[in-house]
Amino acid sequence: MTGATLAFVVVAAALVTASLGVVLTRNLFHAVLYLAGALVATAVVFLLLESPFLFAVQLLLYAGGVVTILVFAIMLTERLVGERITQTSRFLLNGAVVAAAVFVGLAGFIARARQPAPAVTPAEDQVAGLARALVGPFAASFELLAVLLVAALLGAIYLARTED
Amino acid sequence: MTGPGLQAYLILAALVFAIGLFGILTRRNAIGILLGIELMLNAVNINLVAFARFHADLAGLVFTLFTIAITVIEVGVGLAIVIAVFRVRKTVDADHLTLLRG
Amino acid sequence: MTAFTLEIGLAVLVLLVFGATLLARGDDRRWIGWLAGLGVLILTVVAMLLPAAGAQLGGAFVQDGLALFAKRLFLAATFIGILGGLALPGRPFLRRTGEYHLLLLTSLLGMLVLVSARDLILLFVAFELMSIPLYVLAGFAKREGEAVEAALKFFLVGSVSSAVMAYGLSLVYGAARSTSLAEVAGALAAGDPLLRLGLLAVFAGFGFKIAAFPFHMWVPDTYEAAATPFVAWLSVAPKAAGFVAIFRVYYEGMGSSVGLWVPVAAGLAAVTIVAGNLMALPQQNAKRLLAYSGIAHIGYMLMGLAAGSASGTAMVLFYLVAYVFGNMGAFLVVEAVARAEGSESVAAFRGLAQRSPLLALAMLLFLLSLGGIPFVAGFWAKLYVFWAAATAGLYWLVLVGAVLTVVALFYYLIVAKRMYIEAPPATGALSLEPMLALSVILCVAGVVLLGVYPRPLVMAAMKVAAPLF
Amino acid sequence: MAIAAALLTLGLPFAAFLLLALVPRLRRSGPPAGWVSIGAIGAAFLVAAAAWLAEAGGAGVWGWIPGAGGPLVTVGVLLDDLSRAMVLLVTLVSLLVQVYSLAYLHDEPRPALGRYYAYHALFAFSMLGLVLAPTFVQMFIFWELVGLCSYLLIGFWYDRPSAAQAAVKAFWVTRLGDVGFIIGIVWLWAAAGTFEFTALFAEAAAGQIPAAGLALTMVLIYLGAVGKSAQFPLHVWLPDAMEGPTPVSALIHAATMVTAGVFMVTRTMPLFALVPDVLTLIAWVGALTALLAATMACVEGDIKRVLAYSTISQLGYMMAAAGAGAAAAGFFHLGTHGVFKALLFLGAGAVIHAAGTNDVFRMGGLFRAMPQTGIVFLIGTLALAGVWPLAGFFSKEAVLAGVLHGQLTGPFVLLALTAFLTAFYMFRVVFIAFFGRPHDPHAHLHDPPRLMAGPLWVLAGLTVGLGLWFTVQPPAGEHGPGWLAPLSLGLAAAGIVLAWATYQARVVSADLLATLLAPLDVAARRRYGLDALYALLYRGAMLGCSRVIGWLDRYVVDGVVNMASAWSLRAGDLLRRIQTGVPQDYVYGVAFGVLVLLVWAQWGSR
Amino acid sequence: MSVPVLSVITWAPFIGALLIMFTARHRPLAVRLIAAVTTGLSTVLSLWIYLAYDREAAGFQFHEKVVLVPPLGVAYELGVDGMSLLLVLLTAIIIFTGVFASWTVTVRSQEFYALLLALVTGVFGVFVSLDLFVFFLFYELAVLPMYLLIGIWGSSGQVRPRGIFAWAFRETGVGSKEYAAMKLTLYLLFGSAFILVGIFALYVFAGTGSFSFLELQAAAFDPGVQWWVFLAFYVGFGILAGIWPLHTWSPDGHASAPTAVSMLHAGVLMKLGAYGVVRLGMGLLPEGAGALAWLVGTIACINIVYGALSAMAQTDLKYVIAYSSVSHMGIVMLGAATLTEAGLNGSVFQMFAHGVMTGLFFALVGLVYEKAHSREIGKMGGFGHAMPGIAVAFTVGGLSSLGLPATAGFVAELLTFMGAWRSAHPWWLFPAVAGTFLTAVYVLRVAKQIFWGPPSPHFEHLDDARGPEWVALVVLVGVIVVFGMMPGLAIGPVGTATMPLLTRIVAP
Repeated sequence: MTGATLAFVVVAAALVTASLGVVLTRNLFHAVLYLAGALVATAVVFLLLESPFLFAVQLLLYAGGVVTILVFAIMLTERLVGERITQTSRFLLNGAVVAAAVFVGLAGFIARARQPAPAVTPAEDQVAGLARALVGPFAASFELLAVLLVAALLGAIYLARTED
Repeated sequence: MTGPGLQAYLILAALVFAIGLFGILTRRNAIGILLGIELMLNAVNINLVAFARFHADLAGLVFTLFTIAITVIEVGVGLAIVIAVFRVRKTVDADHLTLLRG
Repeated sequence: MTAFTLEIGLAVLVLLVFGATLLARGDDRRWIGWLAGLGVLILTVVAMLLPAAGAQLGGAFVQDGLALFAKRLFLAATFIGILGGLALPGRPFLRRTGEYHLLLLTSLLGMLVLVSARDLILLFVAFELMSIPLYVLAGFAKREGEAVEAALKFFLVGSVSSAVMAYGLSLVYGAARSTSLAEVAGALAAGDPLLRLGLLAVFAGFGFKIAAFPFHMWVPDTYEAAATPFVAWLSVAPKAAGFVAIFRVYYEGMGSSVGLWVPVAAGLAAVTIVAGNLMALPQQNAKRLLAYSGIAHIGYMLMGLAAGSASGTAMVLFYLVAYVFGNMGAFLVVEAVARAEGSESVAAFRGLAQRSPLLALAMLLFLLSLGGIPFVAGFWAKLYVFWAAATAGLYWLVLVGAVLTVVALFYYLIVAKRMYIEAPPATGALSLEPMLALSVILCVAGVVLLGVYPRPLVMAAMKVAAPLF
Repeated sequence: MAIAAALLTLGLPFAAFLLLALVPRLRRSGPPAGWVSIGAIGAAFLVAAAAWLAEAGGAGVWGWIPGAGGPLVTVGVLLDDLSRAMVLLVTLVSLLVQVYSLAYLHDEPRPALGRYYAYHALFAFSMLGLVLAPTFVQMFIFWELVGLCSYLLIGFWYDRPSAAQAAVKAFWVTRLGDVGFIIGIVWLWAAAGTFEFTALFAEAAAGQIPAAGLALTMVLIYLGAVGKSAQFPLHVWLPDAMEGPTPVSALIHAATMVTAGVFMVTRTMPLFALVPDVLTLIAWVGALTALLAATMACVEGDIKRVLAYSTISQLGYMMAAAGAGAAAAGFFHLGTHGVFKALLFLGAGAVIHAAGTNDVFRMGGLFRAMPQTGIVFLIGTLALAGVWPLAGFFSKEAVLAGVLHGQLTGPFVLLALTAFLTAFYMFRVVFIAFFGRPHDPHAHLHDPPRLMAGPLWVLAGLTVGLGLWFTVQPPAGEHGPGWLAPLSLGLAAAGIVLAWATYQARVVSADLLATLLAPLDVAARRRYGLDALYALLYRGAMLGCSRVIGWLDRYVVDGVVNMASAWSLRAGDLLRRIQTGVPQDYVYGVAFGVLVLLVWAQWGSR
Repeated sequence: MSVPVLSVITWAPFIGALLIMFTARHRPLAVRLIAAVTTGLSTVLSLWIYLAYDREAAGFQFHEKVVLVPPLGVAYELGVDGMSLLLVLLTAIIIFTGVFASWTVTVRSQEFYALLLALVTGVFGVFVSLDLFVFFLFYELAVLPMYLLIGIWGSSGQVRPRGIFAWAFRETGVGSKEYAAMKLTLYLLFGSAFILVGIFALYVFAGTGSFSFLELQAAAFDPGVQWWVFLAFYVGFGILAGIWPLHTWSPDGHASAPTAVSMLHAGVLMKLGAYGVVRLGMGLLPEGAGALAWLVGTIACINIVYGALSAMAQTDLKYVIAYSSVSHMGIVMLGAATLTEAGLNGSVFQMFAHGVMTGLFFALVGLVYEKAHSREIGKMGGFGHAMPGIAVAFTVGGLSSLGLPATAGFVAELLTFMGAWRSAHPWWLFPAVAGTFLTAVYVLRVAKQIFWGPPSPHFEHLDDARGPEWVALVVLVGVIVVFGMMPGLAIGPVGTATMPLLTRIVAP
């Protein structure tokens, strides 16, 4: 097997383990760290898919941003509780069965899907292309996203703030 | 180069997706559930990028950008709600939130 | 540039409200609500005058008749909703009116775009723009345990569904190799299983939004806990948006592949009708009752969807309009009663007819409309969807619907019984805020007008639905 | 002229009825109300008499229920020999009875008396309408109306449970016969296409009526007569009907209404003539009825009931005659019987009025106390026993002759036996009540007031007069062989002698007779178990069936409906349990939804 | 016809209702007077059209037409023929007397009369409307107010939950007025769904784009269609006409309803069902009617006997009357099913006769109940002394219901018998006749139990009908007797309407 495949297997293994860690570990803090790991692994997957830009975005924005927010949130709640939150799980088996069933269902489809050959040449310079796309055909979506960000931020602040 | 095919990526994404769902179904702690959602959305990103790569189409990457952004937003709002819940109910155990039922 | 008039106008309004929110001082900032209401009213009027326009942004955005029809509906509904909510008591609504309306309007913006979106990304973003503010709004009374609990449930179910939806969208994109719906329609003919899987997953997302069984479970709790005028709006506008989006994704330009969705829609319709109506039977809380009855109504609309024809679509559109007036009206009356009696239970309606005959009459009209009795809008709505389903050959579905209608009438009549038959606990008319009264009156007008003379609206719906097929 | 007369006789009582019904003040005034009715019926009687003397005849028919092709149902009047005679009888007896009642019921509260006369006027109208009916439907209409009057008059003292029960029983039993009657009428209409007698007779004569099923049709029609004329087995109501005031019994349950059946058969004889077997049946039933009733009369202690049984028995005579084809004889007996049975009832009324009891064994020696009554009663009795030269003798002989002539030996024997029994039980009553030892010596018994005595004497006179008239000028019609008259006389005499020996001279012990004829005695006392049977049928079959149906309707037919609704309620209650309130479970909902969609997409949509 | 007399007849009560609602607040006498006047107006006018109707010309007269929704072919089209003429008269009589019979309603009388009058407008509308769509709207208007009328002013009896479904009885609260109201409403609305389907089916299959009765009559429908649509009409209207086994709403409903409402519902609304079957079913679908007559007639026979036996089993006076209605509606449906002149005329006549008869019955029961405060037959006795007038009226009604000559009932039953024997299924005659006998049994039994015999110890100071109540009794008794003695009055015009109908069915 080629190096690419090997890399994929390794990354995939890492990603899956990290994900399992996220959903299985008892310590919430560790769970978040596992999540960070998972996100990083995902970023690496992007890299394997020759999308360096997204790799960066994933690392910075996602792994960075999200994890930070989460840590803040946990620390905040823990401060409010006053002790370390250990989280437990419920009905592991049911969850496992359902999730497995969903996975099987999806996998069944994917297995039946046609197998396109990878495009020989990746798209021309991604960053420029993305930039053009964002101001071009997807400008409207971009604008909306901005509105969404503002509104959500507003709402989040409103809900989270202590006064009134 | 001959790397793993598209299906490999899709299967991987599906797996992560399922794991995320599993987390949501089983976690008690609201924040834990949020993490599960994160995983699911993350799986979406893998799909998108994989397709973009194998079809050599930028739209997928754009889509990914949007997804990431929206995920972040969702997490933010979600955490805000969790905190609000916590303020009033003094718990983040989702399955204790059963005032409303039936 | 007329294509974007409404969206831009609304965006401006959002900015205005935003600015107002920053400037507003004092403990009673409800004037912002007036501002928002006024703005929406203007936009509604504009929308009524606006002509349809062709595709924009390389086909990503379209302002066709369907979109316009839906937008008029959203705006009207939002106007009534804001009107009913103007006098909401409680510190958050007094002091944070700005935020409240800002979120409302952004969500509305999301709807406006959603029904025009012909591009997966735009669709997704609009969908989220519509949904996320709702989570916050559901928990807007953030000092109330129920409210925040409802918000959390709403959020969890919602974000899971949107995750599923996003996953589906990714597959759709992957299979269609494009984010444009037009391409999707083309690709579906090729019959790529991934594409079907993706569309189904997306359907789950919409199912959550329109609250079809079994994606409905957030509905009763959220409706019960959130502020009633908001619920009135929540119970109609996003659902309408969801349906129109469904038309876009699953019917527009699908040609022969339309048949693919008929069994799904029919099955969902059947279970939703049955579950909604049966679960409404034992309810004691008026809002919960209406929540379940609303689920049942979604089932009836799905019947029209299952018809998978232009007429079916048109009938759903008509149903949506009738439903907007009937359901909002009912919720607003509940609000009025609850505010006077301090209770949202059905028992609070005891003897209403003897205390405030007109309010009781209004409620009766709404109930009859929801129950599908002649002279009021709901009658036509039900009749038409049955008709559409029958012409599509779904006789069994029509039978299920008809039989369950009797069940529905049962619990509607129970409320009527409370109002008219039972003796009032106290005497003296209920006090009623003028704006709330006005919103109720608007709903009555809508219900009665459509009941007496539905034809123009039916024709309009037909006209806008025809191009989809 | 004839039609006018008929309408007049019909209209007068009706006018009286309307007057009494619609003017409460008049009705509540009592006696005046009585005089109104009496006046009306009196005038009617005069008209009838005039018509009789003028031998006026004619028919008039008018449409009643319109139809596309001419009226569907017609009504009118038909005045011929038959109806003329019957009208005369009805008006006469009604008149006398109404006059008699005025004194008989003078203790009644005034409103009640008014009501009584309103009923009487209605009855007179109805009976006349029946008699004059030119069509089956009209006959049925008035047939039912006289039934209604009988119901009302039997229940005149409606707060007596026994009276109420008797009235209802009378209505039901006769109604049972009428069920057959109406079916028969409809069938005949379907077969012949008309209800009118003249048309029907014409068709019958021309043999246009399809023979198929005609026998059954006529049997059904005859059923009506069975009910009305108290033929076996529907005779059970008549004895109970004695709960009504005595004059009512005299008029309705002796002279007029109960003879309607005989009248009907006589009237429609041309149709019955088409089906000889049915006639034979009628004859046998009549004879049997006569005998059974006679036997029951022999063991009855209530004077009115004795008379009631004798009425039944005499009706049996008439029917037998009609069945034997000697309708004229039957009708002849109907007339004479109407007179002397009315006489007997009114006499009995006088006795009861005085003695204050119906029980013959608590009477005795009345003859000395009230000679007038005694005499007229004796006359009636002799007539009924068929003793020469009273009216009864001739009509009874005519009947026997007719039956004999019809080669109906069996019925003849039964009737002859009946003749003997008739004499016996009537004189049994006479001897016990009038000649025996006074039951209560201190009772101040006296003859009735003039208003009551008058009618009695009139009727007595008629009985004798008619008898003499016939001796002078024997009636037309059948005449039996020479031995017939001696036979009947002999039987009568034998009966009288036996009665005298048993109850007057006491050389024969009644108990001995009873023990000798024990089975017969018991059966007769038990009324041959018929009443019990009917009671059983009513209670067991009808009410039982109704209970079952009622139960089914409430607890099954309706139960299913309730169960459906109850099930939906329960289903709703169960279903809402899935709404646990736990967020993760809601996510489960979504997950399941997705799964279902997946499964469908995998396998459902190929 | 310059004055739209039918519209006046139809809407006068509605105007009355509005007047009562808005002018007569807290003025009970005014309420009653308005009701009496408006219904009186309708009565007078119906009497007038009854006399003014041209029997030679026949057909639909007093025609009015206002196009409402041109594209849909919905028009406000009114007209009466001999059949509807009679039923309009019936409605007028019943509501007019009903107003007087319920003179003593004190609780919320304003709303009571308003609803009652609104309901009556619906009934009139159904009988006079020639546009199926308007017909249906009126039909619903006639059905809906019933819920409140029974629910608010009704009276509850008690039913002991027994039998295999006892649990269900407890759950649904059988016997209470709320239950009765709910059951009645749901049942009838369920039926109206069938009617609606039928009407729209005709609309579509006719393809004339019109709901007009006359135009649809001209249209020729395919036999298969006729079969199904007739079935739909039969079930839909039949529920209202109380056909077995869909009749169980009627005893409960009629027993619980207040006097005037029972009068109107049993007296007129059930006829509305039968009228629907005859007018729409037979009038528009001759072949369907011909093909399904066997079903209609057979079920009708079940109704007759079954209803009579059930009535016999009841211990509650109102239930007896209610079940007798079920039985008599059987006669109506049977007459119609015979498809013969006599039978159909009898059927229509029976609609009228039974309407008046039942109206009278329920009026009397209402009076008895009001004075004795009991519906238990077993406890009553000897009321004849205290209330002779009521006793007489009850007897007349009873005689009419057992088909005694000189009452309206007899004519109807005679005609039905004749029709039955001439029909394709002669055996129908026997259940019908048996029914009349059973009726005699239970009616006389009840009359004897209540009015005869020694006065019952349970009751003191009973008194006879008073003042306005007499109006109801006298009028109804009078109508029964007059029409019983002069049936031509009614059959004349009815015949003009039924004959053409039959010719279309029998001679295709």
